[in-house]
Amino acid sequence: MNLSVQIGKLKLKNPVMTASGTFGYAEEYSEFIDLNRLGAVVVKGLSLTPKEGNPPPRIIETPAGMLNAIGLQNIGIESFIQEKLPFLKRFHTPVIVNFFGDSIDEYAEAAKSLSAAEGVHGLEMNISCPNKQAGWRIFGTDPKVTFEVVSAVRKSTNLTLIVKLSPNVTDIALMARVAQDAGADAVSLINTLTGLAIDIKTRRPKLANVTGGLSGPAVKPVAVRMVWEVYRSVKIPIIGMGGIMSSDDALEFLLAGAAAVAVGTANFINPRATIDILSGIEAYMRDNRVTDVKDLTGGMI
Amino acid sequence: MNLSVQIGKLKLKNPVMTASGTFGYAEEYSEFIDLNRLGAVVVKGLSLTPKEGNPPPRIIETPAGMLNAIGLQNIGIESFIQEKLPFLKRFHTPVIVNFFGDSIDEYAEAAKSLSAAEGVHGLEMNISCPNKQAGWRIFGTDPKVTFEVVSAVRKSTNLTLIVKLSPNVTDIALMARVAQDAGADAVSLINTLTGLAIDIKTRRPKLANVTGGLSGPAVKPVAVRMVWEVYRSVKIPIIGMGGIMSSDDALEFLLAGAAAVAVGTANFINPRATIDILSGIEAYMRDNRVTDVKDLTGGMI
Amino acid sequence: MSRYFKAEITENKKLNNDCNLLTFVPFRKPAEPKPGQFFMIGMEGDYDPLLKRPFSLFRRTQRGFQILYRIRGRGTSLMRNLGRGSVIHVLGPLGNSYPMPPEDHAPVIVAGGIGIASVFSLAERLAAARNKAHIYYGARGASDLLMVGALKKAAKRLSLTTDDGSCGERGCITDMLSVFSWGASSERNTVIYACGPRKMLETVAGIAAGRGIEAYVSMEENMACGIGACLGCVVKTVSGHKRVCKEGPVFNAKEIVW
Amino acid sequence: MSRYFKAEITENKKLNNDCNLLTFVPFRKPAEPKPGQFFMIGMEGDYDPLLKRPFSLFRRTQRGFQILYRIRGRGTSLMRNLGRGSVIHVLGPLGNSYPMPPEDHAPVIVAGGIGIASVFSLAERLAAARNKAHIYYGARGASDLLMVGALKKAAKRLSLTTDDGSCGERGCITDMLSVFSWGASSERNTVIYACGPRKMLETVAGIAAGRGIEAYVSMEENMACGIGACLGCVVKTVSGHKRVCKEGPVFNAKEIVW
Ligand SMILES: Cc1cc2nc3c(=O)[nH]c(=O)nc-3n(C[C@H](O)[C@H](O)[C@H](O)COP(=O)(O)OP(=O)(O)OC[C@H]3O[C@@H](n4cnc5c(N)ncnc54)[C@H](O)[C@@H]3O)c2cc1C
Ligand SMILES: Cc1cc2nc3c(=O)[nH]c(=O)nc-3n(C[C@H](O)[C@H](O)[C@H](O)COP(=O)(O)OP(=O)(O)OC[C@H]3O[C@@H](n4cnc5c(N)ncnc54)[C@H](O)[C@@H]3O)c2cc1C
Ligand SMILES: Cc1cc2nc3c(=O)[nH]c(=O)nc-3n(C[C@H](O)[C@H](O)[C@H](O)COP(=O)(O)O)c2cc1C
Ligand SMILES: Cc1cc2nc3c(=O)[nH]c(=O)nc-3n(C[C@H](O)[C@H](O)[C@H](O)COP(=O)(O)O)c2cc1C
Ligand code: FES
Ligand code: FES
Repeated sequence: MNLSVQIGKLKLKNPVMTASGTFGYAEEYSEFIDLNRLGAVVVKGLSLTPKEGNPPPRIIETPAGMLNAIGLQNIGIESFIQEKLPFLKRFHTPVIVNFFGDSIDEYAEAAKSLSAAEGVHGLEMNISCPNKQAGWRIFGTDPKVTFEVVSAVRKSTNLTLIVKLSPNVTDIALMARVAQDAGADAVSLINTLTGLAIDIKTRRPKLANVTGGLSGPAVKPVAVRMVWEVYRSVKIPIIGMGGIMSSDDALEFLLAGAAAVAVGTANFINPRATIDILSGIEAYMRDNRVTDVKDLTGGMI
Repeated sequence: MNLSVQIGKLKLKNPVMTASGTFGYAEEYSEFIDLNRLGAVVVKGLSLTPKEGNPPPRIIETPAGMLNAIGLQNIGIESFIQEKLPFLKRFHTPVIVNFFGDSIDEYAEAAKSLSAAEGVHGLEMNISCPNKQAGWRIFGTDPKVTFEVVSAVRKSTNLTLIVKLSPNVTDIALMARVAQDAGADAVSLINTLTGLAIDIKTRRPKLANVTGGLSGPAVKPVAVRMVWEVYRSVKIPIIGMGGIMSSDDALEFLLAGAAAVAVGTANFINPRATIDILSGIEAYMRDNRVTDVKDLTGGMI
Repeated sequence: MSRYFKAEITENKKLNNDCNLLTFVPFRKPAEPKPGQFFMIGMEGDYDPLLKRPFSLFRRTQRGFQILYRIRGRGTSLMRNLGRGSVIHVLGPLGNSYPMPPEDHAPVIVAGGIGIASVFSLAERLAAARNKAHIYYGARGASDLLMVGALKKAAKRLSLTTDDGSCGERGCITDMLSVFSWGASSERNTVIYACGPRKMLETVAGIAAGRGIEAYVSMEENMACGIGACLGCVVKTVSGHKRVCKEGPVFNAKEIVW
Repeated sequence: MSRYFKAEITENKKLNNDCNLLTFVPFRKPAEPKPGQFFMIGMEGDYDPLLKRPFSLFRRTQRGFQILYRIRGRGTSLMRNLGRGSVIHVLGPLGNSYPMPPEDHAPVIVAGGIGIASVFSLAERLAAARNKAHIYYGARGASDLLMVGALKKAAKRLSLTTDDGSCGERGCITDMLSVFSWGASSERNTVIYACGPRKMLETVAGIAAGRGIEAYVSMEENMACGIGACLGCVVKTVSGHKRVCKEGPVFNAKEIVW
């Protein structure tokens, strides 16, 4: 049974990755699962300088989902390389670093400094955080700006480059094509849907940041649809995510066109979710005599 | 306590309406609730000629939501006027007819023939059904086309005109402004989010139509956010909907900026949902000494 | 006499590995159901699962109703855990019902698997009307044949099949139906009632059509409202899409476009 | 010794109108918890409610753990219905714990409302270490004062207040704390431990700062992961955002930016 998949230059031993921001720097989960079993680890989004993030409350539950407005709090690329990367190097699982900038130059510079670090195997550029201001969001919603920023990053790195797409757009297939044309090796989707929850007693938004990003099972049908739309319009591999709680969910994404999947919110509900999902995919392949997981990608009939 | 709200020329006795397509032609629910108590009844989407709709399966449950691909099956405007409207005329609740066309001319003609019918008090034009082909969807996703079709309908009717917006867009506030500029008296949002669910056993989409529209509690945070975005950029009233199950949910929409709310999927779970929600709003107003429901609109602080 | 009511579960009995018999008593007087009608049942809890689930009337009891259900997915798995005293939300009875046969017509009932849930009350009603049916009932194995004792009592004759031959004849219930000879004269005076997998219903429809017999089939489709409002549950018929929850669930087999 | 385990509920006892005491026994050996630590608890069922809920260790029992919880919203309302034998999913013990006072220091515990759940095991631990605390405990009314008997035993002295004066003094527990005089010399040798509403903690922090007393407060924030991964549960401290689930829930009161 062949579970390995190719994402750009990276050969993953299996298609199960973690979703950025939901798995910390992996250390937090090493007590619950064997990190060596993961296809790849994607760490919390980093920027050149550390960020304080948004004030609390930052998360609130919604029906079958949650809103978060962490605001990309992070320790900065340098601290990451010094304090977190050494731990990750102890495992033979590829490390993909999610990152962002506040300008095209910052994006490019961040990519450059991460590429110089030994132990970083791939980059995922986040152009789709719903918790940034409207001005920032054009990185992920205006095709022209997307093309520019991805092109700039492409020139700054030789590592596998994944572009993480926003679902808050009219035409996600177009955004994926733009990323592909600008040199992305893969696209990942979906990031969170922008949402708002209001406390009717206080009449204040439940999140200090007012809006937040919706994730979890609630968004799965939207995410699967978008993967399917993107699959039919790009050639590069797709990393599918959004509400994957079980191997059945993961298989849906593969059938819709994903080459690999990322598990996010599910880690909070079950810290062993990634491994359980991997086992479930294996069981499905055995039961259905699928010998290569790649044969599932886009297998919807 | 004043519960009445003004939508265009229509004065509704309270802000609780039904969402098109979830309440049939109201007759189906008359056994469970007193239709006279509703702010307005919005009936299933109609077109000039009857439509067969999509083949089954047409609905499938998702976490805290459902996908539907009814495909706008309807009996046509003429049959509606002859067979369904007489029943609705027995009540003193305004009847708002949801309608669509397959071309700008059809939209305009449908609006004209509905406006001629005695007992139709308002029109809601559906430019946002996710179950139509990509070509059709530009009515609700391309601002230029939206402007054209709304303008054409505006010229064909003197009735209160509500434009129902699609959430599957990058900038819903822009779409609302376009509708306003083209002469809409109000906007209603959100219609369903496009989604896909795949049966991993058969590898076939769970809906015969492949994709469907996501509704129910799962989408509420997205809907509330969109109402809030639209509220800050148009002057015309907003009818908010998307996952309203309880009066708490309805109040969230009002606080976010809705002048009235529509109850959709909740009717399926509780056929008395509309009335329960109305009672809950009244209780909230009493408890919080709100004397006019209009004071809640946009009341988020 | 409301068709929307809360009810208390008085029993949730395991019949075999994947089927339970649920008895519930409404908090207030419900409408009287007819054989072939169904209920939409919802559980307390939050919004997942969201929709109510349709289940046929299995039997009227003194104070309440019974449904016979097979554990299939999320809803029925949770339903299995409901204990005595749990409260459910019920819409119904809904839909049309099996038309009773003319007095001089011999009823034949065909049930596949959990399809027995829908035709059981018809069998008892026919027995009460002194026009017992010949019942054909097929299931996967012996343990999947439910309520055989009660059926024997209600039937003029009971023919059983199982996929594995562990009880009754081995094979499909429709195989048995197709080889059975009612004799030319009685065929015209036979009415078939069938509930089961779609494939089975299609075969029954074919057999009935071939012999010129009237057949009624109970159809299934995913449902949201259960009362004709959402247009979610349609089946294709010779006269267009029809709603299983309103024009059905019982259709004349000739009407269905298979 | 895993920090993620399933457990069986052996008791879910109603203490008053809105508080229950839940006892659960892990299926396999869990790690030993310390006073101030908490568990994330999830129920079986589908995806709504989705997230686990944080609850403080109330007490270690022979075979399992107890939590004392107040029914607040969707999760705790469903939790209230869990019967003996129900299975829950537990992550924990999590977070840091109350630092034990130096032997020559007198511990003072301040609990507001359900905050008693977190400090109760500290009180018992202190009693076992022969350094009983003076416990200040305030609640809305007499029926909201929980476990008073056991507290009396564990405390050097127990001071109670209620909002309505139905038991103990009328008023806020912090009013009582602020007027109490430890005497200048003992103040330096006092450590305060507090859990309760944020407003109360802020007041305690103010009193402690004013008198130069060390105070530890247990903070609450909405949580998703409970293990430091999501950065969802931060509070603002003098040295930036810190995670309640990891660097907390117990913080030195001086650290918090109120
Ligand atoms: C009129 C009618 C009468 C029925 N009577 C019975 C009965 O007496 N006993 C019995 O065991 N079953 C009966 N069924 C089938 C029963 O409704 C489904 O097995 C049940 O809804 C499955 O729910 P689930 O949550 O376990 O499955 P899931 O797969 O989790 O359900 C997901 C969604 O699909 C729908 N769904 C799945 N399968 C079916 C199906 N076959 N028919 C309709 N909707 C479905 C569910 O209602 C739900 O909305 C009947 C169906 C209909 C339409
Ligand atoms: C470290 C810690 C220890 C706690 N210990 C206890 C305890 O021993 N006993 C007790 O009764 N309560 C305790 N709480 C509070 C308890 O977690 C909440 O009351 C509970 O989560 C409410 O859940 P709900 O589903 O009933 O409410 P809902 O309002 O439906 O919850 C919605 C969401 O908000 C979160 N939430 C709501 N209120 C709080 C809160 N005050 N703190 C954290 N998250 C919240 C929930 O976890 C959930 O994600 C503790 C909280 C924390 C952070
Ligand atoms: C708490 C939280 C923090 C997140 N942080 C990031 C981030 O830093 N960078 C990023 O690209 N995506 C981030 N995401 C988005 C997830 O990686 C993922 O795209 C999204 O949650 C959908 O997947 P899920 O439904 O499985 O969680 C975050 C999501 C959550 C819930
Ligand atoms: C079964 C079904 C049919 C619908 N049909 C229509 C329709 O004909 N016209 C329309 O504008 N919206 C239609 N809608 C969308 C609803 O009116 C509403 O916008 C949407 O369901 C969100 O609200 P809810 O979450 O409360 O259901 C339909 C929705 C459902 C679930
Ligand atoms: S289930 Fe809604 S029309 Fe039949
Ligand atoms: S709850 Fe996730 S970091 Fe604390």
